[in-house]
Amino acid sequence: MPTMNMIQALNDAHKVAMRADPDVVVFGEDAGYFGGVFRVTEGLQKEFGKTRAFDAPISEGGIVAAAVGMAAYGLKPLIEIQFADYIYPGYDQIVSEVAKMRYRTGGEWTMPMVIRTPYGGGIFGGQTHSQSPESLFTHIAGLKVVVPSTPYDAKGLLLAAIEDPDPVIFFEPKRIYNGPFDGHHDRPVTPWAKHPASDVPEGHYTVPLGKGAIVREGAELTVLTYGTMVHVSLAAVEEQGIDAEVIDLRTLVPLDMQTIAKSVEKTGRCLVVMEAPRTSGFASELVTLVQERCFYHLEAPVERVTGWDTPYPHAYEWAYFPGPKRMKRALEKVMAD
Amino acid sequence: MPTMNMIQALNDAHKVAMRADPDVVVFGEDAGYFGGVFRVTEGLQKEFGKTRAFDAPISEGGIVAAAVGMAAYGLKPLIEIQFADYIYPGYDQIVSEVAKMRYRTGGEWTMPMVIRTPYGGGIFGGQTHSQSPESLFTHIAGLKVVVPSTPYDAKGLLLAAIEDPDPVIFFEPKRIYNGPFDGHHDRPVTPWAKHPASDVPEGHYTVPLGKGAIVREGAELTVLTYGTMVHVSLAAVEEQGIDAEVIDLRTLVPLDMQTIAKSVEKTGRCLVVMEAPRTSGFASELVTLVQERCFYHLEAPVERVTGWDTPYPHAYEWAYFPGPKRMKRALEKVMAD
Amino acid sequence: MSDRDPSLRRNAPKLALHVPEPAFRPGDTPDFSSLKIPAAGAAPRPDISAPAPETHPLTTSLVRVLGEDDRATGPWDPKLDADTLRKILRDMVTVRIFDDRMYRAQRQGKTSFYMKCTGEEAIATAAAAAMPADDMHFPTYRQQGLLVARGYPLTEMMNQIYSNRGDKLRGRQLPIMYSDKRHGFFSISGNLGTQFPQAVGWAMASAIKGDSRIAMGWIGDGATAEGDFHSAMTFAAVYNVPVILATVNNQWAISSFSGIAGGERATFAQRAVGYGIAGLRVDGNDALAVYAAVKWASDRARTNSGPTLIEFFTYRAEGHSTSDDPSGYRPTNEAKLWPLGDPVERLKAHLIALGEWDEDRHSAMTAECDSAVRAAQKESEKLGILPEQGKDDIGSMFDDVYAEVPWHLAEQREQALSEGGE
Amino acid sequence: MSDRDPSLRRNAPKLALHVPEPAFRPGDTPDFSSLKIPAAGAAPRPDISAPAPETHPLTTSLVRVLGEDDRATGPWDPKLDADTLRKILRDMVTVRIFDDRMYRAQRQGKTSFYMKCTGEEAIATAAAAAMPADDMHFPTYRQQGLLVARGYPLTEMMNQIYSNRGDKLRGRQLPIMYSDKRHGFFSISGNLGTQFPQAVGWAMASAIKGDSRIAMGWIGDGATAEGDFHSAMTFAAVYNVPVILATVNNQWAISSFSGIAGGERATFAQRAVGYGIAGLRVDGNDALAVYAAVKWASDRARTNSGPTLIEFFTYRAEGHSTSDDPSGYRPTNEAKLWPLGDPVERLKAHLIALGEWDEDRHSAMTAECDSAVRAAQKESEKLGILPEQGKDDIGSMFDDVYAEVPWHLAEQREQALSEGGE
Ligand SMILES: Cc1ncc(C[n+]2csc(CCOP(=O)(O)OP(=O)(O)O)c2C)c(N)n1
Ligand SMILES: Cc1ncc(C[n+]2csc(CCOP(=O)(O)OP(=O)(O)O)c2C)c(N)n1
Ligand SMILES: [Mg+2]
Ligand SMILES: [Mg+2]
Repeated sequence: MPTMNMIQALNDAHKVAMRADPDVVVFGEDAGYFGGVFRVTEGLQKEFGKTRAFDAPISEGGIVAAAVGMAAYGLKPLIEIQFADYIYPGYDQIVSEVAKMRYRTGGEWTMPMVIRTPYGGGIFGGQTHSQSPESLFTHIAGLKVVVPSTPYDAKGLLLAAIEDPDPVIFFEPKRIYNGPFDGHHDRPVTPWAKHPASDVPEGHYTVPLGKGAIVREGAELTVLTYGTMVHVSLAAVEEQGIDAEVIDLRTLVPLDMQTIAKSVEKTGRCLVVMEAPRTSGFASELVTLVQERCFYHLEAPVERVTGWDTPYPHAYEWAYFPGPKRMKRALEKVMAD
Repeated sequence: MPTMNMIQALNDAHKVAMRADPDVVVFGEDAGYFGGVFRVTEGLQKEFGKTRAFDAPISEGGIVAAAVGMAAYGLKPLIEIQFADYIYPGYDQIVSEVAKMRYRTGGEWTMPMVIRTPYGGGIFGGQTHSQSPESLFTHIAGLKVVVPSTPYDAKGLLLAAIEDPDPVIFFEPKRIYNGPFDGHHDRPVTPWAKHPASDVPEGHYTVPLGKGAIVREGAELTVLTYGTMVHVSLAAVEEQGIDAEVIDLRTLVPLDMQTIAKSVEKTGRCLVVMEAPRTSGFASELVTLVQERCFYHLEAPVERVTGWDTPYPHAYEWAYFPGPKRMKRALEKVMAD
Repeated sequence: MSDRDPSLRRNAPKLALHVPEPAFRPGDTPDFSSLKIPAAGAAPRPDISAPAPETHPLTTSLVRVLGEDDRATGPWDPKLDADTLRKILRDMVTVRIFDDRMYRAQRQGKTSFYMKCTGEEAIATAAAAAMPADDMHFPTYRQQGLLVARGYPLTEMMNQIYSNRGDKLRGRQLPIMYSDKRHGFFSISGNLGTQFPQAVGWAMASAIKGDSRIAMGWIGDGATAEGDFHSAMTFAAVYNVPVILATVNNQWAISSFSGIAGGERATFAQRAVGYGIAGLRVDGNDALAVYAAVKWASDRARTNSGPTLIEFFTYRAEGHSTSDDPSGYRPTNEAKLWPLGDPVERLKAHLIALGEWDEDRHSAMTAECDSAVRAAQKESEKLGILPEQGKDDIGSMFDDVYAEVPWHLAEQREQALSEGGE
Repeated sequence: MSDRDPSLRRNAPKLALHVPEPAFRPGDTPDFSSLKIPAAGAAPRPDISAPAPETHPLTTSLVRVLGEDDRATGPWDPKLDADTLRKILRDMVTVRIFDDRMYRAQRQGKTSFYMKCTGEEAIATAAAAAMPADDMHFPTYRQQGLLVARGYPLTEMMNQIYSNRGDKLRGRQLPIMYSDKRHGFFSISGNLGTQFPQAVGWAMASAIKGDSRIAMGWIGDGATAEGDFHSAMTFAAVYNVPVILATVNNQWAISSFSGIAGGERATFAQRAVGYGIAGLRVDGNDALAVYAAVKWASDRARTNSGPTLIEFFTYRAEGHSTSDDPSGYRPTNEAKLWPLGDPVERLKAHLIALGEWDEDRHSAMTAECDSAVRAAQKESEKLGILPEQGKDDIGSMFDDVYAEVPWHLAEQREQALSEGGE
């Protein structure tokens, strides 16, 4: 099985999908000839030609709108928004059009499309290359929201997303494109090659949407997380020696509530972990669901580890990023309460 | 004291502010000559002239961007987005610019402005005239989010918002512009005149941002709500004969957590009520905060009453709107648990 | 006010903000004598494959075919046969009657909302006539004429307006937000402008696939100010997209006149110049000019010669919608005094001048259309009117959010059903 | 693919999508001989209060002052004195040296990111020279020349780049996202295009107040595709706003050439036509032409004669940023072969031709600038470089989100402080 980092796995997913389905078209800023600033779409224009993989004007609204028209025609647009921080000019088209089309037309027009976008911090990208805006999409009925955390999942989830009949916003944790990250920014970077999930099968396979993965079994505590924070969480529970069950949600909407509830009922404690700002973040939805459904099993309040309610400050990268210290404190709290 | 409905109270707030401060300028689609589709800005152009109250092109992004430039100059823009459903084309300017300006410039440039917009359902406005998108703004650090529920508060909060040094998104519950609404859509509409909060003082006064109001004292249950749902909640607890404490949050960010915590610690039960869709709505943040801070006082899971996770369906207005039946069921549940 | 170094003050004149104001306000007597209206037949007709700049002089004039003498004249005369003309006339009359009946239905409390296109009927109906039925339209709420012309059943339209049992949109959309794929009519959005770049995307897809179908996007003068207008123009120009982009300049956007959208300094058709695409400005009340312009642009698009921006110059003769009363912001007689006339009357007069029509036939046809609309209304009302809706099939509210109902919506459906609606 | 009625298929040609491609790709030898470059002095200069259409021929030509003979010529010659010319030259040289030093500092790991404006130095520096210091600029990340020209201390710029103790933006912004109110330089946004309509808003405010200060907004060729470009143009036109809207067309947007932004079919200056405002296309590597055009537009704005869109035609001689390697998408020698030359060399040659400069003085001046930049760097590095930052004053992270720190941020600050940074 080839070893791939997340970029290679995503690139491979594109190729598999485009070979199988001539209706899949790829475009985005710098996504054509050059293959994207993160090189996820590298080689597509060469293999599939200029009309199936091309550069788009710098207009996120236009990119999404064009995808709407293409989906209405019957194509499957697979588009890239260069950074999640730049998705807002496309927010109206996503919220008012993409998300509501099937509903408002009684199923007459559907919007099978995937909007990929790199998100998250840990790369000294400052306020406009570090954001985690996924929560803003989980509030919008009609969208599915997916966040992979390994090369294996990235390819399998992306293929599932492309084949899904509904629009999927696909957030790629850019900090772990090239290797997992345990939050210890002062330690050397591990490449994906050392991680089992870098064994990525050739050809077609999918990781189903709507299913979380128990990436670590445990009895004392349930940790709910996704993206980069999966790795930070795993490292933190190991370091703290807590027998935690760590669930990589993988899909935020629709959520794998069954797996979550089963785990929390077993452990009686729950910690939710995300990079995004705290207030009204998806972590709050997770806390709410857990307390609604597992209240009488809970031995302590559900804790949150999150980014702060501030813009992402360039120089304070590691004071903002929810790293080992924030994890430690929260783990201590949720276990002590 | 004059009796005013909410539109009159808001209109009066504009006049008071514009008379006191020549730097307050008002614009929006149809907001100039005609005075706005809901007539909130009626008479302003006549009194203050065309350069202080004027029509804007149909470009919510341009309206917000122009306000950013004006605030940078030193004016205080008080702008109208015709319906909250149409705020998304301005979302990028609000999220990326308005919210982050003070922060990214170390306080050099500030964005004192108010973005007013009518929100909410109950008027058969269909998917694009009924939305409650406030939660999407509570997630954005740097914004304050205000929702009045009476004419008195509308005027006082709007004046406070205009005077506030930070940008305020001011959501106006359009269903109750002309009279409070208890959720019983089949009963005759009551005008504001019959409500004590329609006594609106002339001239200047403010209702402070960040402070909720206990609109009903009670011992058994705390209800947290805002906007139209304040009235629906009050009616519901009366109908169910529950000795509930109802808190009108008035400001969502920054939240009056002290008043909330004190109440929940007293009552031991909590219900949060909003019109917006359920998943990742502000209600989830409220549930989360309450369970984080009052966990050991809680006798039952915090319940949510919300809109559904669907677009707002025209004909199913009253099956979508969180009315008396949804309230009843939730009240029963939170009291029984 | 921001700090300012007084030493830098200059003797420059004081700056002033210009806020556009329409020529006439309530109480004024409109006088359009200064409005320059080029004569019918005067505009040249470039070849459909002409370089875009050749069309640019046409962005500041007006393509007109029907003259004062009710005759068709000049190079844009599409030379339509009388049957086609009668078909367009009939469609226009049907639309007008339909609008009147539905407006009244709203006033009678049978639905929540309605929007007429009075005075603008020629635009959608003649455009429909000029294009094959499988080309795709991305309309606004004032192109009901497309559906009528393409033979979409009036009952279906009314079912949507009443959100009744027959409404294929399942009661979810505001009245008049039609959608019908089979009739090449994309779902109308409540969010202005969104459909304009979507039309471009559809046409890009058609081009990617080597198809021969083109798309036509529609937008109002007011909505051209949205960023989506620019997206549409940019993408259309960059990829040389087979699309027609139509701006219906009816001079009003609710209470704002077209000057608030930029109409004081340039025509809306002129926007084409800056993107290097073809542009035409057309008398929107002249069905023949509309037909000819759309045919030209459609032939151009279909031969990979590029997109066209068309401005249809017209006048919104009635209120914006049932929620609007225009007497608050413009003279009530402005519509009547506006010089480009009534599109129905103009086409009727042309047919009469041709000897292909007369008052009797017109009355008979009008009566037929009226009966058809009434019959459709009766039929539709059997399936219910709005005030009766939203009580049964509450569960359907949770369908179509996704292809399959996920667990959280299944739970919410349970709960909604247990509430039993209201 | 969507359903389609086969009976409607036509014999029309297959549609095709055009995807623009730059003339040259890696491996090609650029040949610009077909590029039409109007002679210096050829463009007419309309009166500053001329109706906008009079300027429109200038949107497809090129305002140039410096000729092949290094002499200034034609009606746009601003007739600047030698001191002013030397000041602009010095500013350009300073910017270039500054860029080189900071690029190197990034490569040395002293900061996270840097962006040069190599080849485009004339634009910001000459624009600054043409406007009073209290006019307000809304720049992008390639107008560092404005700050240099207006005398903003180089150390301050570097402090921002290093996010160090002296950084007035308190370590919060990506390097080069300067902001300085006192120097009329609005906060640079990482979000492309946002500043363009903000400039219009600022100028609207100035007009509302009867002030005499105008604003100048800046945008790249690629970013003109954003909806914000259209907002800016629309608002500027509607309210006749005293603003200069400048598009720096350096022909590249990271790896995309200007054709992907619409540059194949029209110039960026031509966008002015569709909004009915003045437009100029200017040789951006000719400091005198830049000066003259900005002066013209600024006089026009200041006399309430309306906004101007200026396209500065130039070439991005280096990579997009420190994260970019252009050899992946364009020939490496393209910059050198591009015919409009180097703005520093051209102005230098002009001064020499005037007898106001020579190689020795130039070397001496360059050495001075170099020392100044080095001295500033030394000074700034005393206050720290990026890798050392973000450890003390963690509490400051919670300031300035709001005017006052609300309770939830106070709590978060407590928590962050207890974490002690990383
Ligand atoms: C994004 C958005 N903003 C505002 C509105 C409210 N609105 C509905 S119609 C309208 C006027 C549109 O005018 P125009 O585009 O000229 O079309 P017309 O009604 O004249 O056909 C406005 C402002 C909306 N529907 N969508
Ligand atoms: C809204 C937004 N989308 C995308 C980006 C990513 N991005 C940064 S610079 C750039 C290219 C800009 O090109 P251009 O406008 O021509 O300016 P130049 O770099 O040539 O000066 C892109 C795509 C961004 N910063 N903001
Ligand atoms: Mg209109
Ligand atoms: Mg560029």
